[in-house]
Parts: sequence; C-alpha cells; structure tokens
Amino acid sequence: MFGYVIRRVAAGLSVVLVVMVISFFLFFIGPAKPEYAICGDRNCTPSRLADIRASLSLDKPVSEQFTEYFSGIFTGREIHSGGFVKECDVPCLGWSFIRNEPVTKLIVERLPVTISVALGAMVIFTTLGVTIGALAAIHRGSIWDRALVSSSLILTSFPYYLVALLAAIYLTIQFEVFPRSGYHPLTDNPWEWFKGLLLPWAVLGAVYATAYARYTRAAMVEALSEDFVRTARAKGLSPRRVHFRHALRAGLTSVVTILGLDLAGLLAGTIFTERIFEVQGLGLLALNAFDNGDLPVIMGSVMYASFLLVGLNIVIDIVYSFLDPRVRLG
Amino acid sequence: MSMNETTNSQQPFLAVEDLTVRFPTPDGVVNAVTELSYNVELGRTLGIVGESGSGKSVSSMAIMGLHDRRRAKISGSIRLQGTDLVDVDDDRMRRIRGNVVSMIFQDPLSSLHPFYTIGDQISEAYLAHNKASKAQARKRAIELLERVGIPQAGRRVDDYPHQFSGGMRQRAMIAMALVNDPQLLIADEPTTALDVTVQAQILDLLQDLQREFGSAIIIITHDLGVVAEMADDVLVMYAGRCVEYGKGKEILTRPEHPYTWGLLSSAPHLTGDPGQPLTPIKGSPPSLVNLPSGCSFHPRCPYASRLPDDRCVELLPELRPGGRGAGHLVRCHLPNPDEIFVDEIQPRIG
Amino acid sequence: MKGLHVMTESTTTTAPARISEGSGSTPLLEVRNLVKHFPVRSTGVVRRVVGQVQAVDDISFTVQRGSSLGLVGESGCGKSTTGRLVTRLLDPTSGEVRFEGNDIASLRPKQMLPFRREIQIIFQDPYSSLNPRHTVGSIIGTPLQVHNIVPKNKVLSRVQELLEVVGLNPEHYNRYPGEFSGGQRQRIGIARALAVRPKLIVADEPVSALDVSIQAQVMNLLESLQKEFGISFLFIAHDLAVVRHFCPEVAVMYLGKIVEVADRESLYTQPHHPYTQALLSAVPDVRQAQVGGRRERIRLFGDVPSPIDPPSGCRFRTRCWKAQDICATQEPPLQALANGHRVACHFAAPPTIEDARASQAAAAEAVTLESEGAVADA
Amino acid sequence: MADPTLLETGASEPPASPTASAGSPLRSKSPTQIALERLRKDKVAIICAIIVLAFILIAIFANVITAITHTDPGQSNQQLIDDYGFPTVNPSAEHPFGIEPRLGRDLFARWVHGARPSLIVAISASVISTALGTAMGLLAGFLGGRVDRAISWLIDLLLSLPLILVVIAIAPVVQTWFNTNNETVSMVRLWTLVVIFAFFGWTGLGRLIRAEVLSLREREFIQAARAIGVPTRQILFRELLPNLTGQIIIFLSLAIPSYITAEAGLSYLGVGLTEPTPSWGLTINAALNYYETYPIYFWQPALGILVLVLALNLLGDSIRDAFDPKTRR
Repeated sequence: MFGYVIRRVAAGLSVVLVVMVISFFLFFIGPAKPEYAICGDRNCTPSRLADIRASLSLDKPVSEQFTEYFSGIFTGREIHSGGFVKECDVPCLGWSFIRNEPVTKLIVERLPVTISVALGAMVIFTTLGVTIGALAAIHRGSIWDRALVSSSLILTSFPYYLVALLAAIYLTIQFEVFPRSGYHPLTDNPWEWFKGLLLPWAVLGAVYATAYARYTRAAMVEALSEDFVRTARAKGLSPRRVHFRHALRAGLTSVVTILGLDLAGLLAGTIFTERIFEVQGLGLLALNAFDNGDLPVIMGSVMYASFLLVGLNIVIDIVYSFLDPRVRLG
Repeated sequence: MSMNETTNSQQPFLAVEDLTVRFPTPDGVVNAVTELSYNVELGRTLGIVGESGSGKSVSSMAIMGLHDRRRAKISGSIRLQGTDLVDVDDDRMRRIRGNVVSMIFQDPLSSLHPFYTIGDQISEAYLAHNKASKAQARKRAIELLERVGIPQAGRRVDDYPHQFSGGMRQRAMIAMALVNDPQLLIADEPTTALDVTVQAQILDLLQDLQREFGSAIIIITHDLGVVAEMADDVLVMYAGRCVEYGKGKEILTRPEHPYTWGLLSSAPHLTGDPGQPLTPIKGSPPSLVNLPSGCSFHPRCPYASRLPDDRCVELLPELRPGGRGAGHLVRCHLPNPDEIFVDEIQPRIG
Repeated sequence: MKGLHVMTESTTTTAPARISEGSGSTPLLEVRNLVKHFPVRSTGVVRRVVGQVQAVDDISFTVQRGSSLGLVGESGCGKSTTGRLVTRLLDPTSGEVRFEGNDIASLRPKQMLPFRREIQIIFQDPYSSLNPRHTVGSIIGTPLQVHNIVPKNKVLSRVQELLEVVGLNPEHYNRYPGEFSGGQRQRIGIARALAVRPKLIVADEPVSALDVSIQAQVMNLLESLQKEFGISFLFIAHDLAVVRHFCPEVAVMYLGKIVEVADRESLYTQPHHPYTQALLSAVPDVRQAQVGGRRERIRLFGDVPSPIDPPSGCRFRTRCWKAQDICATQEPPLQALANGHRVACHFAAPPTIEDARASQAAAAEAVTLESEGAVADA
Repeated sequence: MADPTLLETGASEPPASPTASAGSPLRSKSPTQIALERLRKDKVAIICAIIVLAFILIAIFANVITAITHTDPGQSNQQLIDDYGFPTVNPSAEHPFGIEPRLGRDLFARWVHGARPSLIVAISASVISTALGTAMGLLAGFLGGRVDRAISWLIDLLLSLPLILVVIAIAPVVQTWFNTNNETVSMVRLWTLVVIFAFFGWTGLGRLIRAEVLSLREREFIQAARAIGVPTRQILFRELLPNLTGQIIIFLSLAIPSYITAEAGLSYLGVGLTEPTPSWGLTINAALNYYETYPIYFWQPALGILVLVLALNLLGDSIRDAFDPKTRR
C-alpha cells in the first residue's frame, strides 16, 4: 500500500514537472516572442520592449532563464521591471504584467471560487447520479428505468455549454426563476454564496448526473449478475442489503474510476460555467489572460490545473484502493 | 427453525414434484427443467448428474428461489417439510434461504464478495437469521471456520477472500452455508474448480459434516466419480428431464438408460485395461429451445433404431419403474435393457 | 478413410525440405535440466526484482517417437509452463530442449521457424483457442500459408481434407467458430495443429473443458491420429484417468519438479512417491459405487506452498506424512528403481494401508498444531 | 480411423446454436457482418445516419447551396441594417434565416458554411486520434515492458492537462508562427484545433486497446498463431486487430460528436476558430447579445449543433449495441 502510494506520487510529480518544462519552453524560448504579446500593439516603444525583455530575463541564456524560473517556484524571486523591483513570493509562477501582480496571487484569489463551483457540482452529480442509477438498475426494465435510459442518452448528447446557456438565458434572465446574484465568498455570507452558485451547480450537476446515472446503472447491472451477489441472496439477506451493501459497493469502484478520468473534463466544464454565469474563477482568469495575451498567467494556470488534476487523481487512486482491498493489500 | 408446519412422518423432508422451469427468450422458450420429481430425506444425499445445459443447476436454484423471478416461468411444487416453496412469498422465502436451506457454489472466488472479510461475510449470514450482537456473530464465524478446518481461524477470520487459497475459500463458503445449521445443503459443482487432492478434502469434510448434523444434501455434478462416492440416491438428467433415478449403488453399476450407459462407458478409469477404447456418445446435447421430438435422447441413442416402430422419435417415454429395486425409475422405451447391458455395456465399464 | 490417403499423398509431393533428422536412436524430444523462473517485482518506485517464481525448476524427461508422455499434476505445478517452454511460447531460463538432437531452447524466432512445423500445440479452452474473426478455413489455412506447405490454389482443398480427417463436414470451411460446439471447436484446433504435419504435439489439457461424452470423442480422435500419423504427444492434464488412458509413460509434477516418472502400469499400480499416492487415492472413482461410500484414502493437509519461496530440500515435505529431518536438508534426486521407474523421495516405497492411516493422523495433528499456534499468538 | 462413429459424429453434428442452422448451411456471417445487419434493422440508427449524411452533404456542397439561393456568407449588407445595428428585414426567401445584426451578412449562408469547419475538425481529429490511439494501444499492449510504461506515462501526462487550457495555451503561440492575415490565422486556428484534439484525444482509446491487447495476448488463439510461427506483424494485424474493430468503430463514432461539441464550445469561448471563418460557435457567441430581440440568431446555430450531435451520439450508441449486444438495454 505504502509503496503503491509512493509510486503514484512519484509518477504524478514527474508528470507535473514535464508539464512545467514543456510550458516553459513553449512560452519563453519558443518563437512565441512573449514580450510582443505583453507589450501589445499600441504604444509599444522599443525601450518598453527592451524593458519587458529584461524583466522576463529574455536577454539571458536559456539555461539561466530556466533555473531562474524554476528556483522561483521553490524559493521565490525578485522581478525587475521598469526600474522597479517586484517581490514574487514562493511559489513564484511569474508576474502578470497586464495586471501587475504575481501570478500565484491571482490564482490563489480565484481558487476558492472554482473549487466552490466544481466541488459543489461534484457532490450533486455523484449523489444524484449514483442514487438514480442504482435505483434504475434495481428496477431494471421498469418504466422509470427505460425512461432514464432513453432520456439520459439524449440529455448527455447535449453539449454542456448549450444547456448552461439556455438555463442562463431562460431561467435567470427571461423568467427569473433563479436569482442573479453572482459569486460571494463563503466566509462573507454563506447564504449569498449558496444562492449565487445554485444555478451553476444545478446545471453542471444535472448534466453530469445523467451521465453518472448511466455509468452507475451499467456498473450495478453488471454487479447484480455477479456470483457474489447470488451468494448474498442465498444467505437470505434483505433485498436492500443485497443491493446496496453487496452490488452497489462493487459497482462503485468503476464509477470512481470514471470520475478520475472525468476530472479534466469537469475542470473544462467549470470554465464554461464561469464564462456563462459570470463567476470570477480560475477559468475566467485564464480566458481573460488569453484575450489579453497575458502569457505568464496562462502558463501559471496550465501548471496549476495539471498539478490539481494530478493531485486529485492520486486522491482518487487512494480512495479506490480503500474501496478494493485487493489493491490495498495486493 | 422457522418452519411451523407440523412434520408428518409419512411426508418426505423435501419433495419436488413436476417441477418445470422455462425461460422465454427472443429466440424461443428455453425448456430448462421439465417435470422433474424427486425426494430427499434428512441424513441422505441425492446426487444430480448431467452434462452442461441439462438443467441440473436451474432446478436447485429454483429450490432456493434464486432463479430469475422476472424471466422464469415455474410450475409444479417443491415441498419442504410440507411448505410449498413455489408459492411462498418473497419475505418468507428469504427467511428460509441460508437458514433452513443453504447452498454452496462452484467457483468460491467469484462467489465471495471481494471487498469484505471472510469473517464479515459469515457473520452477515448469521445475523440475517438470528438476533445476536456483532461479537457473538464473529465468535460463531470463528467457530465454524475452525470446524471446516481453517487453521488459525481466529486470525484468518479477518482475511479477505483473495488472501485464501482455492480450497480454503470453498471451506469458508461451506462455513457460511452451515452457520445457521441448515437442514438441507445444496452443493452445486462444489469441487469442479478445485484440484483433486483439495476436492478429496472438501468431499471428506462434507461427509463428516453430514454425519455430524444429519442434514440432507443435494450434490450437483457432472463427475460420476464424485456421485459414486457421495450420493445415496442418484438422478440422471438429460435435456431438462430426469432420465434415470434410483439408488446410487444400483444406477452406477447396473443402469438401464442408454444415456447413463453412455456416460459410464465414455469416461476412462484408474483401473482395468487402459488400452480399451472409450465409447463416446455420438453428437452433442440438444438445444433446450428446440428439443428433439419423442425421447430427447433419440438422435444420440444407438439403440433407438433397434426398436421396430419409430417409437423413440415420436413418443416421449414415461418415467417407468425399472428393475433395480424400489424407487428405481427410468425413462426409456427399451423393453429389455438388461440384454443389451450384459452383452454390450458391462464389458466396457468393467 | 479417403481423406487420410489423399493427405499423405499430396504431402509427399509438395512438402519442401524439412530439418535434417537425427539418427534413429535419439529420442524425438529430450528435455534436460529445464528451468523457468519468472521474476517478481516490488511495487516501490524502483521496480526491483524481489524474488523468482520457480515455475519449472530443473526438470528432465524424454518423449519417444510415436509415443506419448503424460505430464500430470495439480494447478500451479508447472506442467503447462513446461508445455509452453517445449513449444517455445516461453523462453527457458536455462536448460536444454532437444528436438531430434537439436537444442531449440535458445533459438531466435527466425531459427525456430523450421521447428514450428515439427512441434505443435493443442489448447484447453475451445472458446479462446480459435480467433472468432476468422473462418475455419482461414484458421486451418494459416499454418499452410506461413510455411508454404501447399501452393495457394491448393490451400482450400487441403483445409477440406483436414476437416474431414478430424471428423468435421469439409463444406463448413466458410463458417466462423462461433457456430460450432465445444467439441467441434476442439476438432478445429486439432486440424490446425495437424496442418503442418508435426512430429510432436503438446496437448495442454485438451479435453478438460469438455463434457464427458464429448471428451471421449476427442480422446478417440487423438488416439486414431496418433496411430495414423505416428505423432508423438506430450500430454498435459490434471485428470489421472485420462492420462492413464492415453499415455504409456507418465511423469508426475509437484511445485515445479518432476517427482515420479514411470510407465503407466508401474505408476498406477505401484506409485512410490507419497504425492503420487495421495493424488491417486484422491481421485473419485465410479467403481466405488459398487462398494458404496468412500474408501480409506490418503489425506493431504494444507495447501501447495508458494513457488516463490518453496520449502528447502524436498518440496513436498511440508505436506508429507513420511517427512523426516533429512527431507528438509537434502533434496531427493530422481532415482531409478527397476524397469525405468524413477522417483524423487528419500522414503520411496509402494503404498500400504498404513499410509492412509498415517496421513490421516498427520492431517489431524497438523490442524490442531496450527490452531494451538494461533491461540498462543493471540 | 479406429472408431467408425467418429466421422458420422462430426459430419452430422448439429450446429451449436439454433439460430445458426437457419440460412445458408455452408457460409456463415462474420461478427462484423452480423453487427452491420443488426444496425440495418435499427430504425433509430437509420434515421440518425440520414440526418448525419444530410449535414455532411450540406458541408460538402455549401458553395453550391449558397450559389443556388444567391446568398453569400462573407457579403455585408449594410443597407438592411438600421442605425442601432439591427436588421430591418425579416427572414425571407432572399435571406431564409435572416441577416446578421451590425454587419448584415446572410445567416443562412453562414449557417450552411458553418457546418464545414465543424465537420472538418471533428472528422479529421477523430480519424487521427483513432489511428493514434489504436497504434499506441497496440504498441503498449503487445510490446509491454519499457514501451508500455512510456506510453502509459504519456497517457497520464495527457490526461492531467485540461483540453481547454491547452488550447488557450498553445493557440496563441502557434498563431505567432504565421503572418497575421485574418484568413491565415483562421486556417491556422482550425488545424491547430485538429492537431490538439487528435494529440490529446487518443488516450481513452489507447488505454482501452492496451487493456484489450493485454487480455487478448494471453488468449490461446494468439498463442496458437505464435506456435505456428506466424510473424509478429501478421499476429498484430491479422489476429489482434480484427478483434478490436468493434471497439475502434465505437470510439470513432463517439469521438466525432464530442469534437463537434468541443470545437463549437471553444469557438464560443473565443479560443477556437476566428472570423472570418463561419462557425456555429462564433455565431452563438455573437448572438448572445441579441437573444431577447433576435432569438433566431441564437437558435439556428444552437439547433445545428444540437441536432447533429444528437444524431451522431444516437448513431454511436446504436453502433455500440450492434457490436456488443450484451450492453443492450
């Protein structure tokens, strides 16, 4: 078990490291010329250009830029720009010249927002999806089951953002079913926080819940035909116990696996959510950075997202190993 | 026991009568079991023999109420101490399952839940039918693991199935089946997935346990050797029907049905002349959807052509009393099977 | 048997040159000191090799021309691995596999190719041994094409001959395996092996997945093929009765070792190794019905130990009622008794009724001992 | 042969399944043929296939269609736009879907031409990623060892990068490699999307194929092929690959709608395709400002995406059922 976790973490770290190296090379020594992007088209004087080059250390050799950037992540560094010295604290992921703030600070500010959106939705769609899917599998062939199967097939075919857009247009703006309150930090006012996130959660949750109901149903149908479920029935256990303690428990492992694979997609989903419902999270930060050509922020977001995904996947693997003792003890 | 009916002394402990199980499928109706009847008494063992697809497992699943209720059409009666298990409601059936009747299966690895400890799974079976604390159930689980010969039961009780060997898993399955002192134990191919030395251990164990608890056992297998060593009575199934039924000793030494002859003379032995050729049954078992007309065995039966008219092709033979003592039944048109047996079969099976 | 004659005629005319045959006195297959270890790796960051599964550990045997050697043992004893090593589906760790005098144990795939025509294999599972996406004609035709045995335009007629030889309708070459029953599929697998006209067939549990009545059909087919074409068999099975029926010579394996080899008569009536005795006495027998009930038998206790860390000395000693101190320290060599009967045991002797009693007592004692150990630990 | 019953047995033995005896007794259907036959009987599949085909024809003959209707996706009609940028005409024969606010371009023409980039991106990305996934999965599964570990690691790497962020990160970088002409940028963006989708999209299939190969490799028919001496390449392509066609076709059929969704989504976010290429995603983005006053502007690209993606997904689902009847509802 311990060796397994260590190996998982080591593999994860290697992935994060490679993402960092690739994105570094892409931006800073590729033909991308970040200084022009940062400088912008208007009032970009040669002296400002040189200033930016110097502040990004683009005038130094590649190896030096590289070590500077990476040591910055672990020790922090100073960034010189236009005669000013800017402190970039650990973990320093660079400096946004458009917002004139360290990238790490921008990300950390937005992080709770994105986590609120994603985690809340995840809680909704996993509980809802698993419950509906399990019930459908138990009552396989019933009207409800068939309704779920055919409707979820159609619902999951709808692009997520179109559903969200329609909900935003018709539920908040045209018919005002949901409040338009925007994001409020949880620590400020939990009720406002909840109200503001209700619709994003509902939409993200509903779309994913149909998908997870399908997965759970399939996994559960398979589990119900397993020999050990027959044994559980042969013992004379109550149907509830057979279904939930025996079949569902076995089926859950494959749902957890799918959840791990879906995390990246879920993160993408939050970007749409943030844009459509105007929630100021990480996704919107990255999108704005794209519009402004704010390369250090894009790069920081990419690294941060991959770090997050790798970490979450390790967590999922550990959860999985607790679900399945064969992995834990094997 | 939860059975409240007064037990009539004339009544057999388990009486299966005209049990028929059919599964409608898109390709047609599968005639899994047709008009099957047999009795089992406490302290005795019935062996049900047949090849794959002969309906031997389906019939016992029906006794346990474990057949797919939505798909299966079931008729006839299964009287356990007078209670008809075909009619009984789900809740009552659940209280009988694992309590009065329990079952062990062919593949112990897939039959145990991979995520729970052996002890958990045995305790769960105990708690389902007894008001007891978890500690008491655990104590009972250890007690039974010891009884079925698991060394260091007190420690192994917390192991997961994958940490057990194949033989130990089957012992654990037996412990689970016995936790509520059942009166009837159904063993469905209990040793098919096991090695021969482990098979011997498990068969020994089953016999010891039967001697100790006096329960009735139904053992379902395709292995005639296992039946010969374990069963008092033997029922031979072919294409969902009983073709021969009687005392094991008689049926396995002097059978009257050509299918039983075929089974006996197609298997090689550990003694006798090894150079003697095997005599297989030609062809393969019929599809249960399109059963042959008349006697289901006629396309494979070498003796069908010896009868003057097309009786075997046209007429389903009745299950009639045979010549091997009381209770011997055989489903065959042959008027004098012993003539054929003595001349042609006995020399082959030795 | 029209099909057979056609077949023999056409092979003699079209078969390309085959490998030079050894002198008549060399056995067809001679295996010497064959070893196969599978490395076991740790689960840490660096996947170190932490042990070896000693699947096959220093075994030697020979298969004579036109004869059959039976290899019996329980699951995990290494009999299937041995079959895979002889056919070079696995690469041996060390040792020699001599086919007609040529050591094929370490040949590279290209060099191995001519020997693939001589040695073929039949598998256990009739469902997984045929590619569901190929027609029967293509399955049986593949070896003909790979080895250029017949010209392209003759492949079909040869496939039909082969189908007839194994007792299938030659017109069914265009069907997919999905439409055949288990026994018929096994026949297709046999036809595929026969296509190259091999001298040796490794039959790995060829009938154990089949129903009893079908088993006998396939056994009879194999027997008649052996008579007709003089094919030698390495016959791997766990069923002692089946092996007895098919093989004049039998080797018994336990935990990667051959513990006893003898001709059929000698092995089945006078087994000298305690394991062979236990194995034979464990087999349930129909004839027992005449006597009624179970007989006095040798009881083995416990399970087969792990092949990663096998017991020192004699590998069977942990379950043997005859075990003494010497069994733990000295590995018994495979020693010859009379008439070629060889056995690897310090206390080799024919079985007696006392053995059954002693084994039962030892089994009972072992359980109590271990249980007491548990009480002491708790 | 020693036993006379032997020949009689085999030749007269009935087929294993009762359905097999129907039809021609000598020739049977391959698993793929059986799947296709099932598909042909599936009404939903047929309807969906017709819808998809219609969209493909629209995309191919977009120029012909706009020529016949005398519409032009690029031509601005300022004379039909009022001072606030709103169109002054309703949808008519001349402009079947109406005209765009502000620029006054014909919406029908833009819709017809909008099908093009969607299908080009989706189909080329799906084909490439399917090929890539198949190749990588085969390599990892069959070669094992280091190759397997390297490919598995690469899959881990790619799975830990959210696609949208990758597009956000790479698109502007790639763009700077070329001149800044709008048309070129738009084309570069399109092919960048294809490359990114293909490069990041194969992982799922790669994993699946790898796992399948690992289990198939142990199957006895592969062992039999090796024992016969069949060369490795032939084992891969003749023995293994045909057993994976079902999986590959299913992946391909489900990848296409997901890439259509992704392309339109990214274009809507402003990180996908750019003007002047007509794109449904871009139209949606532009139409959001007018959803109250001019709903048809929003609905026509939205319906285009919805209908096409739904048809493709239902078709994909039918294909999955046809190839793997066990998953039948």
